[in-house]
Amino acid sequence: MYKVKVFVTLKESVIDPQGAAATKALQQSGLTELQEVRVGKYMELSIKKTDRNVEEAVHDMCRKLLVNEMVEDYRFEIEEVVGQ
Amino acid sequence: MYKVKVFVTLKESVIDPQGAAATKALQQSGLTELQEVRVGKYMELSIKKTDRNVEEAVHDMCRKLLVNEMVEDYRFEIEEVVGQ
Amino acid sequence: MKCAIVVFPGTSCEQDTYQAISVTLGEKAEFLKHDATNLEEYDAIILPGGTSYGDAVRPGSIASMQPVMKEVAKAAEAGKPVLGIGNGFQVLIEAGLLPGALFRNESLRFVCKPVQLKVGSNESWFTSHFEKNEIISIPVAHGYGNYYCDEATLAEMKENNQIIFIYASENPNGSTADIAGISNKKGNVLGMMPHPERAVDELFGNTDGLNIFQSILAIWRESYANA
Amino acid sequence: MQMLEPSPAQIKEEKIYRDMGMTDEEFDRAEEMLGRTPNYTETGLFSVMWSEHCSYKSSKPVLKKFPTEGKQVLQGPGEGAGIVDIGDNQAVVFKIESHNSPSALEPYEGAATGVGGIIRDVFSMGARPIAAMNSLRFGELDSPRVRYLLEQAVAGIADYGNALGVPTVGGEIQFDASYEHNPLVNAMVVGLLNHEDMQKGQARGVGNTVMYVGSKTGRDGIHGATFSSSELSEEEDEDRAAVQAGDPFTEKLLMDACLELIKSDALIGIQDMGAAGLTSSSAEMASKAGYGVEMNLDLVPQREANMTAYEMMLSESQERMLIVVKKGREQEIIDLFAGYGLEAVSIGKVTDDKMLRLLHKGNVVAEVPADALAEDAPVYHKPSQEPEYYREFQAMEQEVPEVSDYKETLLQLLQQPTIASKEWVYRQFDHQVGMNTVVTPGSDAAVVRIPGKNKAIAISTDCNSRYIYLDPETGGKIAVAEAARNVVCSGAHPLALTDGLNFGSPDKPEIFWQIEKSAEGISAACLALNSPVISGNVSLANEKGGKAIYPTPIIGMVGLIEDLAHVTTQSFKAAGDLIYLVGKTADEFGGSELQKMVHGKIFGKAPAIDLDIEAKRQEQILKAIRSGYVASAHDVSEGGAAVALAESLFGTEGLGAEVTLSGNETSALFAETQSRFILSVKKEYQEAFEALVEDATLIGEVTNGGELVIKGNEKTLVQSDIKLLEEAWKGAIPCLLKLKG
Ligand SMILES: Nc1ncnc2c1ncn2[C@@H]1O[C@H](COP(=O)(O)OP(=O)(O)O)[C@@H](O)[C@H]1O
Ligand SMILES: [Mg+2]
Repeated sequence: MYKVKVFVTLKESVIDPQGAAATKALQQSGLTELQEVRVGKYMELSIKKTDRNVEEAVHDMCRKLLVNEMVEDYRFEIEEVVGQ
Repeated sequence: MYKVKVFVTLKESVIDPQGAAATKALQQSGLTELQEVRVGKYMELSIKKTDRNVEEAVHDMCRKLLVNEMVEDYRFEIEEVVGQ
Repeated sequence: MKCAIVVFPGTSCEQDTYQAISVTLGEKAEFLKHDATNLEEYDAIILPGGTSYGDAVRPGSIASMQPVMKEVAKAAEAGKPVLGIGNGFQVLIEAGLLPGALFRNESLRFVCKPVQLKVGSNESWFTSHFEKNEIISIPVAHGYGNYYCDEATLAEMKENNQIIFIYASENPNGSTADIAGISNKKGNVLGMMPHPERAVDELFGNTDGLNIFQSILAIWRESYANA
Repeated sequence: MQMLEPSPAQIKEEKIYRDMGMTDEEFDRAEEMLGRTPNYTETGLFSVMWSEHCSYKSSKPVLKKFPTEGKQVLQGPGEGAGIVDIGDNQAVVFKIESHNSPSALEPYEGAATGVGGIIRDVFSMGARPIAAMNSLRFGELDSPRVRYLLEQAVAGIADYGNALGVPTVGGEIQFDASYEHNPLVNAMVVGLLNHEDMQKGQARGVGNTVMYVGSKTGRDGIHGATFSSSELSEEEDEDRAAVQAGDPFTEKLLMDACLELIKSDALIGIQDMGAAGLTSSSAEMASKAGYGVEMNLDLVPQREANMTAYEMMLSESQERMLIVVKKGREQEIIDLFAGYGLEAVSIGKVTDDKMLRLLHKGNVVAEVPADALAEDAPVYHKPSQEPEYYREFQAMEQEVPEVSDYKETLLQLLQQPTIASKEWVYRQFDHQVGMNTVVTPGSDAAVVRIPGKNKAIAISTDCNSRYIYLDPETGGKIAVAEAARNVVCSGAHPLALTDGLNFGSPDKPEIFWQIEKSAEGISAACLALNSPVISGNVSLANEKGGKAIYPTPIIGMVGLIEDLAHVTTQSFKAAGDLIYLVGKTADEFGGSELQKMVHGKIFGKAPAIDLDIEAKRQEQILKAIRSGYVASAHDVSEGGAAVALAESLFGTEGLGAEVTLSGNETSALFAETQSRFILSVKKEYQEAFEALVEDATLIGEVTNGGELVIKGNEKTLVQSDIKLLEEAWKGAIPCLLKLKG
């Protein structure tokens, strides 16, 4: 079993209206030290061990569905969980 | 300046319609090694250095807006960026 | 009766709500902005639908932080009727005035259609003009209407007759226990995903929503007469 | 990090302009107009402004032929959108806009920003958007990529329009392999204004201030206008500039702020920064007014660091407007926008030298005559040639496809995605917000009440591109006629139309011929049906690997219903009502749904249309509706009379119909002969109705049975439970979308 953490962020040049609204709201509520929030996705995948290379499988999942590469970047961390 | 990475996940007991749909779609598309996807949020905050403790400030931001503690858990990592 | 309609940046159903109160019901209604600091002169508060703050972070979350929400909480505490419709329901939940959470629809798609509702209780401030278990039709239009609460909360709400509207023919969003609308314990704060302001005019084929506004008016008249 | 821009000499020698989509001749022409070799920024200005998307250089000669006049027309083509009078000092403003190539690339954002752009076009005219429509084309649903495109494009339209509180009241969607790599996403918006609020996008009055309002400028969408005018190729997909993403929240604030702004007498002109962003808005505003504009780009609100003049001018960041205000009144404007949480910044002034002059970091970085970019862009008269395929099709005899089991055929036709219920699509759109949508999606046209009035407008978008492919001129006529039929069936008389011309590459004479011929057909129908063209959009080069889409000139028509009592829908209303078929049926199956289903392809002649007959029938039917004789009205379109009858029963509570159709059985049921209608009429009006509508044949009655019974000359052709038909019709698209793969 693998536990994979996938981090998805908007590309730099893509606007982030959610982050902008959150930033403004927090600043207005008095948290003036905040400069910017960018909102992305964080996904945890559980993947069974198979013959196939797990990194490849994760890239596949990201490209197929989890990430929209036109507007998002991603990276991931794989951790093998033993005894499950 | 601090760069803070905030990871927000749905509590275990809470249903995740987005994760469930993604899991099903990926499994159906042939990626059968996938057992589960849980979808959460990943936020990157830029915070100015002030007198106030930065951890406290981040907790504040999370509780005020970024996280709904009724149904979500969060953790974060703080990194100090020098020279900015 | 004088009704406050609270408008946040991005709210879009305020005009329809205004029409329902002022034209159809014939009562006074005024718009108040997110930064309003006094609601004392109003007898009832409505948080209309729409997409405040672009649904950023979670629908209703940023709206719930705005100054006016302190006043809404005060009004609720004071026992005034407070009605949240669609996004207004989300705001009430985020503000902690109602229990639970509203997630994305199970289908992951926005849904706009008339739905059948069962009136779960006619003892609330908003349903005295209905029969208990009456089936009514009111349209929904939302992307985040999937109501969720834990079992203890659900049991408690059932116990207190807080489940006011229940999807009857189909559940359009996957909500827990087919919940479409709930009230607080006292029964003066109601949040609902369906839009009653869209069911007040025969021209659009349905007037079931009007009873909700009439119920509010009746309660107000009663308490006004007693005061 | 900043890249060094090539020098004018380099641009010329290394033909760098070609990468921006300019031809050698065009570059020479720019050089000549300028009197020197343009620098990098200037070359960028020319290239975007002379793209098809902005200049209509290939289509202008065709567009010129459209009838654009009528006493109801207050503003014809040329501005952000056209305007038509509806009485009571009010007018409707509308236009259709394509966002095809952005949607092919990133369907969610592409479709969303398409909606955003057309909404800005409408409110920049001073009108409050009251209804949105869309017209979509995708490949066949058995491809996973097509399903992805469809799902994402629909979600993008929904999320954007729904968040704005503008109801999406209808539209159309069709599927055909020719759109597999070139989906079409066209959006239409209708707005309402009082005559005195009419705005123009003009920069007048020397010394007046040019202001920038809305979102900041980033590097997104650079050269979008150029790309949208060229064929999609594999490599280009990779290295395009960043995709524009939509921000409906900001758009909503911008819309509300601008609608307040138009009441201010400080406002001189306003225009959306659409395709080619800051360049087109400034150059067009100056050129139209006969003035010049000077802007200091240092003052442009920027989202990214170190942006060059070229990048700022060509960015297509969304949710931005350019306005010109009276000198000295800037603070009022700043305050007005601040009230909505938006930025308004003075970035320049109106001049009298007719130049577009740009300053950046203390230097003049561009100085180009505004007219050279706008008015005086090149115009091409492309060669046109009748294609071989057309001659072959015209030589064919009409053939009646072989069908054995009529009921089974009807059932199958109802499941063809083009005919099947579009509920899966329109349930995702908030079609009710604003509480004026009297007829929601599911009938022929959408009907939207004019707020506070006892009248309404009917809106329909139509284009059967199969007919147009077979015969562009006839097909063009049919597109307009069908839109008008839908509008008339709803109780309205046509006011005007907008056209979204989607075609392949105009450089191919056979394609240009399609453009010309279909425009001729559209023009003829506009005249016959009294519905001028008041706005439109052109999207060419919808090709991949040399294969073009079917010619798809989408017609968006708006009609006026003078009294809410005239509102009519397609559903039968009560048992006992008489059912009429208006029009005679011929053996016409070229481009029909049945032909496609049986043969897997289309061929032959498109159904014929006689515009005089069409006009007469529409006029008589409208009269009958206004006289109160007509209980329901539905035009006969894809799938023929049998499908139209079934559709008239769907959604009714347990009604049925029993009718007798004469003539060839297959044709009677499924032929797509034009200018036909299914009407139902209360018995008491039989005589009056028949006296009014000449070509009406009584074919049967609405029943209580919940059954559709269609008899032929001798035997019963179809006998079916409506529920069965309706379930098949409703389930078809959801079922296709759930396919694996
Ligand atoms: N893309 C769409 N968006 C919204 N509504 C749609 C869309 N496609 C179809 N509809 C609605 O579905 C109904 C049937 O459409 P269609 O079959 O094209 O009608 P018609 O043949 O009469 O033009 C209409 O009410 C139309 O508005
Ligand atoms: Mg029709």
